[in-house]
Amino acid sequence: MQNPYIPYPVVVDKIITEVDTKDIKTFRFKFVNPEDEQKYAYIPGQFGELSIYGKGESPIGIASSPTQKGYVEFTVQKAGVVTSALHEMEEGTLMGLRGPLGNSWPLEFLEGKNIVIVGGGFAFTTLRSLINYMIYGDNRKRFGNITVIYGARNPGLLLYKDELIEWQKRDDLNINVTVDKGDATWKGKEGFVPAVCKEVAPSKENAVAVICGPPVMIRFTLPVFFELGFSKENIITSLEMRMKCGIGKCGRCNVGSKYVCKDGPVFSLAELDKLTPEY
Amino acid sequence: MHDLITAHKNSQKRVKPEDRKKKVIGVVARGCTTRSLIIHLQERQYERDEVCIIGVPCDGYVDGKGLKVKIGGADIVEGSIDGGQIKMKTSDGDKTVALKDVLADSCLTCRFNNPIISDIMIGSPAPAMNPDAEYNDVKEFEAKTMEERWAYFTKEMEKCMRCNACRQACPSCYCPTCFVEQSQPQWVGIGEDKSDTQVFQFMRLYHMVGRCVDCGSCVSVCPMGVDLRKFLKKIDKDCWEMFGNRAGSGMEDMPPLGKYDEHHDKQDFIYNP
Amino acid sequence: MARRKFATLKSFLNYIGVEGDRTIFTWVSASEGDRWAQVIKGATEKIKALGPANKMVKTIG
Amino acid sequence: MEKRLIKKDTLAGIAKKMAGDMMVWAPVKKEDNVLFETIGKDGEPFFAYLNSKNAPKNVFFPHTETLMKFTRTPKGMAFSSEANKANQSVLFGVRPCDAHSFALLDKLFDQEKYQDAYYVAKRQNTTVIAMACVKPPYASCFCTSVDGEPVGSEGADILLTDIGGDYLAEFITSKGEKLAQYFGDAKADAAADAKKAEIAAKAKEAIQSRIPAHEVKPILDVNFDNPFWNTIHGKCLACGTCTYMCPTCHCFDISDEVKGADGIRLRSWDSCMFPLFTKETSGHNPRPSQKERWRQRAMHKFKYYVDNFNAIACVGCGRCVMSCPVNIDIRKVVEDISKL
Repeated sequence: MQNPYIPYPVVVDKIITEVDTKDIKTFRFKFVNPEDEQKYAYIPGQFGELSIYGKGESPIGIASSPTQKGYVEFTVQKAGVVTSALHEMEEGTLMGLRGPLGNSWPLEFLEGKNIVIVGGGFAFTTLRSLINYMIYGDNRKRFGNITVIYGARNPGLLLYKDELIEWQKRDDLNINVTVDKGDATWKGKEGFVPAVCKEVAPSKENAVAVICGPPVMIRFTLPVFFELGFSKENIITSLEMRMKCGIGKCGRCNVGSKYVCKDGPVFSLAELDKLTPEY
Repeated sequence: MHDLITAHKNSQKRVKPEDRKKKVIGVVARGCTTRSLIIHLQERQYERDEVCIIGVPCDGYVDGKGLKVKIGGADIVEGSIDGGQIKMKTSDGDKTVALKDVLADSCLTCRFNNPIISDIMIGSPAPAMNPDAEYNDVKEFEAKTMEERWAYFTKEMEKCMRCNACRQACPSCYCPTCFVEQSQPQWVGIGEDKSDTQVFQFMRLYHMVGRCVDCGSCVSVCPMGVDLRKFLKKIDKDCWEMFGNRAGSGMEDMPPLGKYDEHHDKQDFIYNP
Repeated sequence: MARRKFATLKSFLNYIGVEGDRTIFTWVSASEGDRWAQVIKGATEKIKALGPANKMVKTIG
Repeated sequence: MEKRLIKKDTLAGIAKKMAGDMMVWAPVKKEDNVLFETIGKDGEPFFAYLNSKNAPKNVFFPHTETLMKFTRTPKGMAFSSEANKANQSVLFGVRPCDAHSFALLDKLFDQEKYQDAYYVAKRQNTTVIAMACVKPPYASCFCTSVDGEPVGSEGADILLTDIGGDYLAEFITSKGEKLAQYFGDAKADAAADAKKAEIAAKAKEAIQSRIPAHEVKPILDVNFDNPFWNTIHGKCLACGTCTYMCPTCHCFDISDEVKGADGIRLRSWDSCMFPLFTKETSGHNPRPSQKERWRQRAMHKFKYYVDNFNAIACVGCGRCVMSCPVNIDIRKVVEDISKL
């Protein structure tokens, strides 16, 4: 049996600086042992523990989609010990990757439904994974309308800029990108995510909202969706907590009797209502 | 004692400087408690008019672990103090122990068992303990060989399981983030590695120069019975012998590490090639 | 001040059984190149004479 | 079940004989404390104790344990998992409450998904020999309130019961039976069984301290926000003594240590009582004060563990009661919760 504490060796294949402030980068890893890629079969919404020699581990949501073969991507903001060390790394460096961990976006539940994806800032990563998964080849047929509302503070802080452009070209996607404040070159929407949600006003019919973003965005976005008539069962979000083991043993990321690392990070609002508000 | 600092900090949290209000907290203080208060005041953790000190003289307190050893490890179910005797119901029958035999070590040689500062005093002054003997233990230890001292230090530190009870109980340990818990950089490992434990304890002890008031809290809370006082008392002795300072013994003193006496400080530690 | 810290540190190290001479304290001005060289030379000799440190030294693995 | 009788004075000899053949953990008197330590064949096990100072959980879940090793290479890191070299060993003379704790820890560490290889390897290779509590226990013992008993064998492979002149040795599991050869060949008769039953009943009676541990679960289910939680933590020092002493507390931290080109990843005990336990890099802390931390500890033991594993995560050893520097008593906490 695979020892869940031991990472798979991976090599940093590509580093993409995502934002103007340069503190968010996307790291593309390739598995050193090709067979490990099979073992690392993941679903959008899951996360991995990035493991750096002598620095430790950091739990990060998987930003690539399982339909993208040959690599895994993580978009990481420079913050603590591990992520800072990661930002220092060069392409070609060997490091470790543990996982995939946690549950995932509930793909089976989403199937056949209209999907509204709401993302804010840096939390867009696992949503990007989900979008890329849903629009890949025949997968697209399994889902109804897909509406994406994505906001960042300013144009420079938008992640995956090239992909956003590609997505906007498709006619089977309704992409709404907004920034709190634009700049001279910005031609898109301006305004906060909750306001744009109101404006786009996705229908609640056969629809599920998948929301991920900073707490303040979530706080103001939820009322909009309640007003639109979305039930708590049909609003899905992903939690963040301090984690260590990632497998429900070390005891710090529990919310009530659920471990965010093992039973989460994805919960519906209805499920969250049953848990304690300790997150 | 921590509550005092925490209470003051919390009352000031998210408050603009000009809006800060003084918050007066009453403290019932024994001699050693007043020494801690003085240290806090010297270190500007709160102002003198933010504490109202109710001073109580102190006859010493019972060393629970010592008491347990004294009665052969039996479980104490009930107890009362009566005329210098502790009378107990234990799992091994009724036992009586003389109070003076089970006072904490720090109390037996206490020099400051009457409050040093107070706003209100309760009770009549407590009789003197035996301060002349306070460094006997240290002197005896100093006379041992280097290797004997190291062996003892090692043995004591091996008992430590890093539960942090000593630090949490210490009135002088109030750093918002202890060096042990800093991660950038990490000064000391968090595991049970011998050297990490030694470094943790050594650093914590050493941070007590001019600040340990010999209240005995760390010793009394230690679940594993580490002999911390053996080392803290040395720090106290050095501070007295080198700088003529006893931690928290007077409001007018400056912390000993915050000053320098050109005429009396010894120079022999300075290296001159 | 720093000097008092060093004085107590040296004494405390000795007390727990670690050679206090492993710490060295002196004053050197930025302009005293010669003295600096002397201090370092002397310090190195002193430390060498004490041999490798094996107390409070961490081993991994 | 295989049962034998052994003479009382041969017990230490048996432990020492085993120590000649395998690793043996036994209670050892060290200054004022009785601790579980490995003994050699010349070791001096100390069996005249009520319970050990520390919980023997460190045999399976050490304070500090290497998870893996790495070496720095020019390109980054190369790592190797720490092979699970758990030696054949014996844990000799634990009290039934502590043996019970292993059965509880198994539920967490030995799950089908994410099995904890380190714990499980040690657990599988270690025979647990429990010694029943037949003497009057500590006043703080409350095992009978949390599904334990002073003469109980939950989590043990062999149970030794002092039935007067002899010990009755019961070989509960096949792992225990494999060590039967060390216990002589005096078979136990029905009289010994009867004597044991009598002693067990008496010992159970002797546990005077009782708490309504089972009754609080439904109360905890609905009282997360009860103002009661403001009342426990006032004097708590936020040290980790209760959790480090506890046989069932199992929270840990993972950290890396490096020297030169070599490094290890290790896990070490952590405590929900420590302020930094849940503090996130952003500075946000979901359990910002000792109130939430205490609630977590009580909830974890008497609600969350029950939710997840259908068992209370407390064995009633009373170590937290005895060791708490400020005399916070979990029994009182449970008692108070039951009245909410």
